Amino acid sequence: MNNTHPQRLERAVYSREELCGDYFILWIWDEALSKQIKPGQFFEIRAHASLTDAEDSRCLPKLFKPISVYDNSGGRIGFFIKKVGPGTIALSKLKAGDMLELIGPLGNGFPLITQRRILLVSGGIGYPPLWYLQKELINHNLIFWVHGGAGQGDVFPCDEVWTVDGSLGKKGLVTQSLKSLITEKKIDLVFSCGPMPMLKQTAAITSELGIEHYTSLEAYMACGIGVCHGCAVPIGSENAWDYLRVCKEGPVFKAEEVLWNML
Amino acid sequence: MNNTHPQRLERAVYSREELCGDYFILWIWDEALSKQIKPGQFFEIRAHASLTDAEDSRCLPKLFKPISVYDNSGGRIGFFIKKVGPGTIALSKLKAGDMLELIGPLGNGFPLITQRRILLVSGGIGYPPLWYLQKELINHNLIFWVHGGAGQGDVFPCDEVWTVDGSLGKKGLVTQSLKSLITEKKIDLVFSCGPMPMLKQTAAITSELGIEHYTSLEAYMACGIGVCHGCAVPIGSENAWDYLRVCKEGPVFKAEEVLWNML
Amino acid sequence: MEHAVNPLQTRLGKLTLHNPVTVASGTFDLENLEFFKQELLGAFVCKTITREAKVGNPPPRLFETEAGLINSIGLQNPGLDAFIAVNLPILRSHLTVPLIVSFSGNSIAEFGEILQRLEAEEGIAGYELNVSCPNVENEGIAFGVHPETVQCLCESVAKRTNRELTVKLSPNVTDIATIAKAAENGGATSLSLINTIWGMAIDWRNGNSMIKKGIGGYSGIGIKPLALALTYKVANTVKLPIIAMGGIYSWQDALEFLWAGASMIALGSANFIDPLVVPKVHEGLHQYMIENKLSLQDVVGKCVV
Amino acid sequence: MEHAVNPLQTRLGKLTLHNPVTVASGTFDLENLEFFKQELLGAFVCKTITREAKVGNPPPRLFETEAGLINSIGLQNPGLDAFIAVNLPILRSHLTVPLIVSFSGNSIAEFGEILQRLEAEEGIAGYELNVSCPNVENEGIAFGVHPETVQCLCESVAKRTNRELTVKLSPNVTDIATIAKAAENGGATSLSLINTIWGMAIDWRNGNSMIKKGIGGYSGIGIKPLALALTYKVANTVKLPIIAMGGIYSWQDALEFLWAGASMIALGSANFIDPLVVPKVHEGLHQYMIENKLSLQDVVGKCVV
Ligand SMILES: Cc1cc2nc3c(=O)[nH]c(=O)nc-3n(C[C@H](O)[C@H](O)[C@H](O)COP(=O)(O)OP(=O)(O)OC[C@H]3O[C@@H](n4cnc5c(N)ncnc54)[C@H](O)[C@@H]3O)c2cc1C
Ligand SMILES: Cc1cc2nc3c(=O)[nH]c(=O)nc-3n(C[C@H](O)[C@H](O)[C@H](O)COP(=O)(O)OP(=O)(O)OC[C@H]3O[C@@H](n4cnc5c(N)ncnc54)[C@H](O)[C@@H]3O)c2cc1C
Ligand SMILES: Cc1cc2nc3c(=O)[nH]c(=O)nc-3n(C[C@H](O)[C@H](O)[C@H](O)COP(=O)(O)O)c2cc1C
Ligand SMILES: Cc1cc2nc3c(=O)[nH]c(=O)nc-3n(C[C@H](O)[C@H](O)[C@H](O)COP(=O)(O)O)c2cc1C
Ligand code: FES
Ligand code: FES
Repeated sequence: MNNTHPQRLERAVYSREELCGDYFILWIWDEALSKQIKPGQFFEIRAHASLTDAEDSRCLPKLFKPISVYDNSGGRIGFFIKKVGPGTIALSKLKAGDMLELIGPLGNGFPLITQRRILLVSGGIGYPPLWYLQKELINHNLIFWVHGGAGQGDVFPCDEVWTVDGSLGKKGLVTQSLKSLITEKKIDLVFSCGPMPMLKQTAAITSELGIEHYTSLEAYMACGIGVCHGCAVPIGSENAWDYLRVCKEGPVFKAEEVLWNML
Repeated sequence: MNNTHPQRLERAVYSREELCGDYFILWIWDEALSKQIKPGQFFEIRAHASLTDAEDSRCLPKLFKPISVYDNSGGRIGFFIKKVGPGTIALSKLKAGDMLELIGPLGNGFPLITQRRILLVSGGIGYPPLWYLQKELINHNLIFWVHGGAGQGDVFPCDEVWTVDGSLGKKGLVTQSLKSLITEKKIDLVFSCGPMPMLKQTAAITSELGIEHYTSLEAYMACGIGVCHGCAVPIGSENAWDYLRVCKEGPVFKAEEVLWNML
Repeated sequence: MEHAVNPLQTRLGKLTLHNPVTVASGTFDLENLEFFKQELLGAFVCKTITREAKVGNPPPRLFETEAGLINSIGLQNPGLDAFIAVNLPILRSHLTVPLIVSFSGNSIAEFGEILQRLEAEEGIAGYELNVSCPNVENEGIAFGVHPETVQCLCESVAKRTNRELTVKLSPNVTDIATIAKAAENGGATSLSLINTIWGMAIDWRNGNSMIKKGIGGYSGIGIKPLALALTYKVANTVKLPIIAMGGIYSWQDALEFLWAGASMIALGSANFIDPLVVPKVHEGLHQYMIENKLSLQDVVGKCVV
Repeated sequence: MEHAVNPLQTRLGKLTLHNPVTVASGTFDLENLEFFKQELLGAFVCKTITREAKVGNPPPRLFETEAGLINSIGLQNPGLDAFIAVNLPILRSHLTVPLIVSFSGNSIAEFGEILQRLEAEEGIAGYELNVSCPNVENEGIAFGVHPETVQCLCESVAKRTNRELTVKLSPNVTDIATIAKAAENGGATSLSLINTIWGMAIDWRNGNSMIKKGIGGYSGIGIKPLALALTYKVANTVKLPIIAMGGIYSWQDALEFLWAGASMIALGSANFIDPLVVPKVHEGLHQYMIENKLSLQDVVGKCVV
């Protein structure tokens, strides 16, 4: 179900948390907003910068950046962010009290199911939406969570950790032993979020095993509200597909409906 | 005589002085540089901003701004600045310790003469170069200084003050009684700096009276070092003129050689 | 009784509009009206539609540069039938301001066909012919760059409608004024400019194009000086009213285009950067006119060169 | 004995240059060499000269926009005689890197005449034909937009010199690739692009043009996406080496143009914004090549689209 009434808000950063490496969390506080959000949804956010004022045109305003809701409880909403480029660097400079501009909540979110044996698969910055998701699902399902990253700076609390450089947890890619894991743990539902190669690989495995799989995709966005068609991904079947919008019909899609080889 | 060896420097702001209205002074300290500067010369200055770093492209670097040397004694160099647009606003945000980027000294400067009866005529932001000039001339000449501005926020210490709104000193334009002033005080040399209409009017009067007159002109600049020909003003005689560069052949020109009606 | 005259009232060909602020095709839809009241718009321009549905270009389709945005949407749209069956009724039921429908075709006949279908529909105030989109191979481009083709197209279309007829020009041409003139001669009643200019960005780390198709369409503040120059050129060549766009981010930017000769201004990429840009520009222009005791006619085309 | 190969060595038509960094005509002169050693330049391109002296355009001639610079210098220059008598000897005595002389004419014959005079002079490595400057009425513009004219011009000039012959293209055309092809067919040995695009700015307070002549030439970071797109287009159309420019401010920008197909890059407006941009770009490129164990040939034209 799409959120059809995104709001445009300005909220002070309530607190800011440093994590390892390039990661940090920005917390805001908004009880009314909190009630409207579900796991897998995201906001377009930006370090506050109003449009060019003719008096001071040194800093040009830039696009908002899509960031998932990482945590949401009783009004306390968290964004778990990795510094990768100009937009996230600007966000990384925000301190408690600084203004955050937000548009949202946006996107469809994960389906909230019960009574299943669930595997969460995340990589790098795919971690935050699954954190919020598992908090919602934990009391009604059995959950196992594997997470991978490049090195120890890219991994976070979960059931099984992989690092490419072997600096923490198992050495290698998270998808390496996914097949046996699914079989051993009798998994019947997978949620995934992370880098494209990881999602692709995970989808191949769940497809082979015939396991239900919801994946949250990323895309470069301009509007975030379904207007510009910039965030398109190919969804459907080989013979009947269309470019759907990650910001509107997504970011969560059935993995079997994603045309992975076109991505 | 042109300065042919401008330097590119970075200097910390040594101290910062607030003046009335939109005016402020930035002081730097450099004894070697101090010795190379003469009144009427200027620097291209900028709040330090290195060229776009691919990692953080929110703020685009902009042009340097030409600012006269206002005071220069024993290593203490002052820039007396009015906040009017993006460049000067950026400068206005500098505090002691912040980095100032400089190119200079630039331009020809005023001729330093002795034994004359001198009138200084300035308007608004034309004040700073004449302050430095009068300090050099004061022991060797008789000097009278008139200055005008829009209101009391635009006038500074001198012998006679005019404001357009009458909020301080005489009410009206500084050029109003210039003719009688020159005659009464037996002036034989005029230095002027300020807004174009004031300079034009002053030049008309000195031309009529046959009085020697050096004027410091302003122009929008890109390079400041004589390369781009962007700061051109028409100099010469009606039949033989050329566009000369304010940054190189100027900013000080003989008033009789400026083709005022082309400006 | 209201005595005060509306200082923002403007005319666009056959239309009298209560303010000169509109939006650029493809950058704005009903979703944006979550953020402000539609009455702040003089008109609503929808995304370009084509006869057949278009899936659009492969992703990535977007990249933000230092001073603007490169896009390669490829005119993704549901096609004329779906537009008429699904989108138009929704637009009609939500909109209280005039609707301008943007469309494109790959032959004069196809443009005519689309127009004929739309003529049968209520609730359309005018059309914007997109003859300029640089993203779609062999379409748009070929039309917009030849004065003769533009004139033929306008002649063919103009005689079949009494609605406002705007032609949207591409900046990627040697001589935009001649093309504007051709549109005027052909019977267009207003002009819209500029569409995006060619743009590209490459990841310096590895040489990968940031846009899947390589070259895309560049918009935003970085194209403002060009858009303003072309607006001025066209305004000094034709009598037709102009909807100007290209890098307008603020009401001050908007004023520049009005001075240069635009009767309306459209906000495009700015909507992505600030969802409140329409109300801000509207408010700024309104204040400026009031404070300076001006009406739009005192500004439009009155720049001093 | 030096074993290490220079990873920045590049070829420009007839010239082999020790690095790909040069400067854009009209934005750089000997004064800039106060700030760094000229050896960091692969070549030195001087301001465009014309047969007769030109006073240039009335001021104001400059305005800085949000993302670039508008100029209206109007090719102010002392003319060919004074250049040969005064400027050239000074350039010759100061320069240790190859000098490329930019010149422009208002007929093919005049281009030929200037070339003939310069051929008689020592110390010139090549020529850049400015057929594109958008600032000068009826000159430049008329040449650069017609493929036939460009080809004739090149044919007429190429046969009279053994020096490097670059043609500098204007972006203000419908199809730059065809013009590039014409230059190649005519015998140009390299291409230079892009010159400035049209640009205008208006004081929103009162409608005054910020540039006396109205429309000027727009350069700087805001035109980078266009310059890159056109570099890519031209590189994929002709075999000639390209000197690319347009909004290059950093070594990362420079790399984008190399990936897109440029054999050299020129710094223009960036010189105004940072007098040390040449050494910074040189150093950045050098570091990148060393760190990634690449030489220029591994990058030039190797972008992935
Ligand atoms: C629905 C959705 C939810 C998201 N949730 C989060 C979140 O919770 N936390 C978070 O930190 N990020 C999240 N992202 C990713 C985030 O939006 C991007 O990292 C951000 O837009 C990058 O913008 P930038 O301006 O900082 O860097 P850009 O200039 O856009 O990118 C800088 C460099 O990083 C590369 N890059 C771009 N995107 C990514 C990426 N996702 N991962 C790694 N490298 C990348 C680019 O190729 C480029 O080289 C989400 C994205 C989407 C679409
Ligand atoms: C040789 C020389 C010496 C100078 N010395 C000084 C000095 O000592 N102190 C100082 O404060 N300034 C001085 N100036 C003027 C100063 O360079 C300009 O005010 C500055 O470049 C404006 O840049 P900006 O980016 O702040 O504003 P801009 O965007 O360039 O201008 C903003 C607005 O102010 C107007 N404007 C531009 N220049 C001026 C001006 N000079 N006065 C009033 N309005 C203007 C513009 O039309 C525009 O409307 C000097 C100029 C020259 C050429
Ligand atoms: C994402 C995006 C989609 C666009 N789609 C269309 C379109 O469908 N039809 C059209 O005529 N122009 C389209 N344009 C061009 C805009 O309408 C406008 O002409 C251009 O972006 C310049 O204005 P701006 O700088 O304000 O964005 C699109 C622009 C963008 C950025
Ligand atoms: C002030 C100025 C003067 C210029 N003069 C010339 C010129 O004389 N001849 C020429 O071919 N190009 C001239 N140009 C164009 C530049 O050489 C270059 O093509 C253009 O500025 C784009 O590069 P940039 O964005 O790096 O500045 C000039 C540009 C500027 C800004
Ligand atoms: S980002 Fe605009 S439609 Fe998704
Ligand atoms: S500012 Fe460039 S020549 Fe004076």
